[in-house]
Amino acid sequence: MLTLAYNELRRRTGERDRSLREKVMSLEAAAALVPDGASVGIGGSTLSRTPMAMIWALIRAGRKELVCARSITSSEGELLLASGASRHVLTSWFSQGIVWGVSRIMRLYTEGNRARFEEWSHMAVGLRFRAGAMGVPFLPMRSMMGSDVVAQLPDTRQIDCPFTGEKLVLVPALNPEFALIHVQRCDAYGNAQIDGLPFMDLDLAMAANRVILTTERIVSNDQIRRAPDQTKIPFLTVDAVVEVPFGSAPHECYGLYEPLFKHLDAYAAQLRQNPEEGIAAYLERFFYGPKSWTEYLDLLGLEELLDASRRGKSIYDD
Amino acid sequence: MLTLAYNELRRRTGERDRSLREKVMSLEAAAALVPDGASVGIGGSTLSRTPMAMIWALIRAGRKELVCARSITSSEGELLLASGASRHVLTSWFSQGIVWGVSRIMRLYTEGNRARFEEWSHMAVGLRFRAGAMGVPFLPMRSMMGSDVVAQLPDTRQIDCPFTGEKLVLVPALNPEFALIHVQRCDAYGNAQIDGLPFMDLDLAMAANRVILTTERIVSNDQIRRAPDQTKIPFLTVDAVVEVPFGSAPHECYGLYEPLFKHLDAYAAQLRQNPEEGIAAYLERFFYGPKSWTEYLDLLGLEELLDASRRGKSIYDD
Amino acid sequence: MRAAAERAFMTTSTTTYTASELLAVMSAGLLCDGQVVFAGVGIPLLAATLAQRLHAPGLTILFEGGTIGAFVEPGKLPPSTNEQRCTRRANMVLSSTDVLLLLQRGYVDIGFMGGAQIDQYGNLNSSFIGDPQHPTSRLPGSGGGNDIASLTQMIVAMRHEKRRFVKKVDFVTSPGFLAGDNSRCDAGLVAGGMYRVVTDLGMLGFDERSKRMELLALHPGVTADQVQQNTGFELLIASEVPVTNPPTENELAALRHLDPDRIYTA
Amino acid sequence: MRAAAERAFMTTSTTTYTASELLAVMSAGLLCDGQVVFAGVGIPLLAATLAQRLHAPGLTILFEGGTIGAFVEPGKLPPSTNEQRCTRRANMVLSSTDVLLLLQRGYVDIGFMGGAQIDQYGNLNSSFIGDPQHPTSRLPGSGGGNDIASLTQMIVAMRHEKRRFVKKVDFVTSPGFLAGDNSRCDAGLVAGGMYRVVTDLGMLGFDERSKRMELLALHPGVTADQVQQNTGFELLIASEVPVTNPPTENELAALRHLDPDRIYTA
Repeated sequence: MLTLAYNELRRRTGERDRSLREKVMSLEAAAALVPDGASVGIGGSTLSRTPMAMIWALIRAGRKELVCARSITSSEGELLLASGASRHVLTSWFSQGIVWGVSRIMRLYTEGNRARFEEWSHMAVGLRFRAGAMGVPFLPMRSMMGSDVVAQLPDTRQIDCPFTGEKLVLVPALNPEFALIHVQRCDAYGNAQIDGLPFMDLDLAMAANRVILTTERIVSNDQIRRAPDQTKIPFLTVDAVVEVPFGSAPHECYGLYEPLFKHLDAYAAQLRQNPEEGIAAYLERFFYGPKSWTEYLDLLGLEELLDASRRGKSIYDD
Repeated sequence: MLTLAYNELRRRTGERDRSLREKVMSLEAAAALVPDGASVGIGGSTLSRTPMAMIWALIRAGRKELVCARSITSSEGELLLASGASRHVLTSWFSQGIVWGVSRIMRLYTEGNRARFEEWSHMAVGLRFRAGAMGVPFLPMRSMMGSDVVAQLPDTRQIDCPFTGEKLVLVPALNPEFALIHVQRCDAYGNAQIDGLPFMDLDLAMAANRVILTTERIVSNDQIRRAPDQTKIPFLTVDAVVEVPFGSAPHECYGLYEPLFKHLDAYAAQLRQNPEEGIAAYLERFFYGPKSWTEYLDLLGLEELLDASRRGKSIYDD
Repeated sequence: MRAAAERAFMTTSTTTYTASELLAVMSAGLLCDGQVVFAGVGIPLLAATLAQRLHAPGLTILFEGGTIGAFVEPGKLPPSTNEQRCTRRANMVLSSTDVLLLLQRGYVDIGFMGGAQIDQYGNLNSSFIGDPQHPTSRLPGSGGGNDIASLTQMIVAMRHEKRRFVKKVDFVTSPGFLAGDNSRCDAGLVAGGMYRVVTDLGMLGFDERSKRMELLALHPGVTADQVQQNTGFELLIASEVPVTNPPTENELAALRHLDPDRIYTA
Repeated sequence: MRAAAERAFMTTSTTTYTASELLAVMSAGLLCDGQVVFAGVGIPLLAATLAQRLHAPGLTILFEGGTIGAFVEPGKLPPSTNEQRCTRRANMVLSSTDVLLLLQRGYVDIGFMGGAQIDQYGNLNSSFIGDPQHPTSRLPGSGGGNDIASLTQMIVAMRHEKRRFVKKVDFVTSPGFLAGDNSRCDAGLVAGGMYRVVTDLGMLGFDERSKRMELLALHPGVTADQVQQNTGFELLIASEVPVTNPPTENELAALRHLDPDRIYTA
């Protein structure tokens, strides 16, 4: 995923239909937009606002060779590798989460050279999306220098600052072909409001060549226009809008539901004995088995969804 | 206002008391923080969220040789020049506003070499603040090239991109010694909420070495903590908090009051015949004359304040 | 004798209009439904809003103050593009830096500005009249003009006067095609460029190769000679120069509804 | 025999505590009221929160997920620094890129992380065990670790085991003093550097000139020999090596109130 020449970036953006138009579609139709081999920026971070429903749909559609970029990668990354949807993950940190230990799936795939875990510092991932969002080929930064992280990355440059003479690292713009972002609410045109931590999603939306939004609910454009200072992603960057309640489950969506910890513990336990068999069985049961997202949620279980919702909404309690 | 060496930037920031502490003070006390000759970034843009009360206090305190930077400069810039508080304004556009024509004061001072109007493109001003906020010595951009705007600025560099070979302009970081920013509300520590257009104020707050906030009202830290995703400026960048109702008048403060158009028309009329005498009389009457900000507001007149408030609040009406 | 003054009030069969009104209506007609337009204050803001109310309801209007998808209300025109009136019923507001970066990222189809002085290659000057070191007049400066002109296809709406249409601007504030031919691209400006200049006399474009200004159409009652007389350099003339349709009553009524106090159309 | 395992439960006169609890209490003691600390998940998050509840109520805690001025609630520890539990009653949230940029801008006094492997110059490895081209173990990676270590004064809290304290890390994920002396600064990292390593055996710092790791203090009941035996390189020993005060009942009670389920202190 190298910096595009500016002409090419402009050409791709110029070709997009950026007009104010309805973009509501099904998960399946949105998944069909993403071809095999596409570069995909994934919104949220770790267990937060993961576009799980969209990843679920892409895996079910049998997508292959996706090059995935995310700030911090959790279980969705394990599922992308194990399903064969991706063999290349660009991220700063990759494991389900510190409380569950080092990812056995990540280890299996990377140590066995079955997949590439391309490691950049967290800020470097963020600045690569930001450069992409700004329409510049790189941004300068002051970390990574001297470390082996930068030493093993061919796609950086070190310069002496033409103003101060100081050493700086330049990181190249990342303009993924697709961004998958999950939000609390948006309108049919894709004007999105995000509550809580925005992570890198605003830059990611601007950087990507196409944006697929999943949303807990679709609201009217009138509602958006009553508070334009609450819009975080503008419609003109968005290509698809899919309404998916609990679209991040078993991860969290700020203010609505926390992670489904019991499910995540059970998932981790299932992978502990035999990671490959464990995750294959998990994929079969939760990804390939259900006929619909609602059936998937039913498998997660109403009791845990309610518990996660109670915890999620409590963020607004005094 | 050149890029600081990183060591020096870090030293200045390291010396600041960035702790969670009360910073409420009077306009006069806040003005006393700013020495003659300081570089000052001014928040808001044109007629919006201008930190007028703070500028009023600095002019009353007889401040000299301030180097002022603002995205777009309106009547506050004329008053800074005519009062002798500044002889150097860095901005992208300088006049009261298109509906009042070209600023006669700006013309008098710049054509007569009595002051410098340092012109950068609007985006360049923004990226200079952003570079300052990010702690990098420059940011790359793709406008200004080929124009006489960049040709007359010694403090830019042109490079060939080390990734794509494309031509780019590098604009240097701007880390003003002070930022003056007016907000709708903040707490005693300086956690600020801003409604509506943020302009460059978030970057400016991060970039400056000290931030003086004026605010329409001070709210509790509890109120801020109930919605941390509404905080736009973090307390740790802020050095002074001054509560000043109608602190932008006769300019506007989003959602609270629109510009006092009659006053601004009268101001423009007063400057039309003889700009220097006109603005001197205006300064005498509205800046040096009143004993307090409240007396200043009284001179603006309750009727126009009420009218501006009615118009300002109507932004939230259906 | 300046055509603009002469034509301060013009008539169609049933109604009269000012030069500014003509500019607003004619330039509005260049905007298409579904486009993203970055509009400056004054006639551009008004014309984009007019287009949105007439033939281009899906026109997305951006202002450099930070507004995306504006929907300016009749009779409540903002004094610049930085006040709350720009944002009411808008889709989004963001920082002025970020809205300008949308130009650079390529999200904008058309930049739309007024102009004080323009030259044969479409370079705009809003900084200095006379020698920039000792100007006879210091103008307000670039604002977002340089950024808009550097990064998008441009429409400029301005009065057609000889002192405004000069062979070479005193100062290139906002780049057109610089010295013509490939000089714009060679300077590093690989995207965008001048598209149309709309005046109170006609419509102008730029020759594809030489990048010199070319007369494309005349407003009703104006001759090509008149245009050339009011231009300080030799204009190219298109092989066919049609006459534009005059503003309709409907268009003028909509315009006057938007700007009843003639803030921008005096 | 590994000291950490041996010392899994330690006693003061009246109470017992785990190695993790010792780490949390001892590293919390290094944080001062009024400081700005950028804390990683696990012990750092817990210790910073503990300091805030005990001696440093005005401690400003930042998380890389985007939280400024966090106030984590007892019993509601987040599974990483990216979930909503990090933000409840916080002063601000912003993008993860922007919170990391605060490190670069210089607003942060102390970076505070855990560590998997450290060397004599304080370099941290959380990427590869063994040859990075053919690792025996791929670890989760940098996260914000590289950025934090590159840009601030660092406190590291980790278990003191020979396999973790190595002469040279297999991979420098997060830079300490690189090859010692001025090599960190020469590489372009002109700010920050390792400040303290807190382990379950003692407190360590770095020699001002050579930048080699130095034993500064011992926890109660631990000898300097024991520390050296559990370290894979030769430690410098400060001229005076005091013994730290053991965790008090009050500190342990506060800690256990914060982490009743021993999520981070198992």
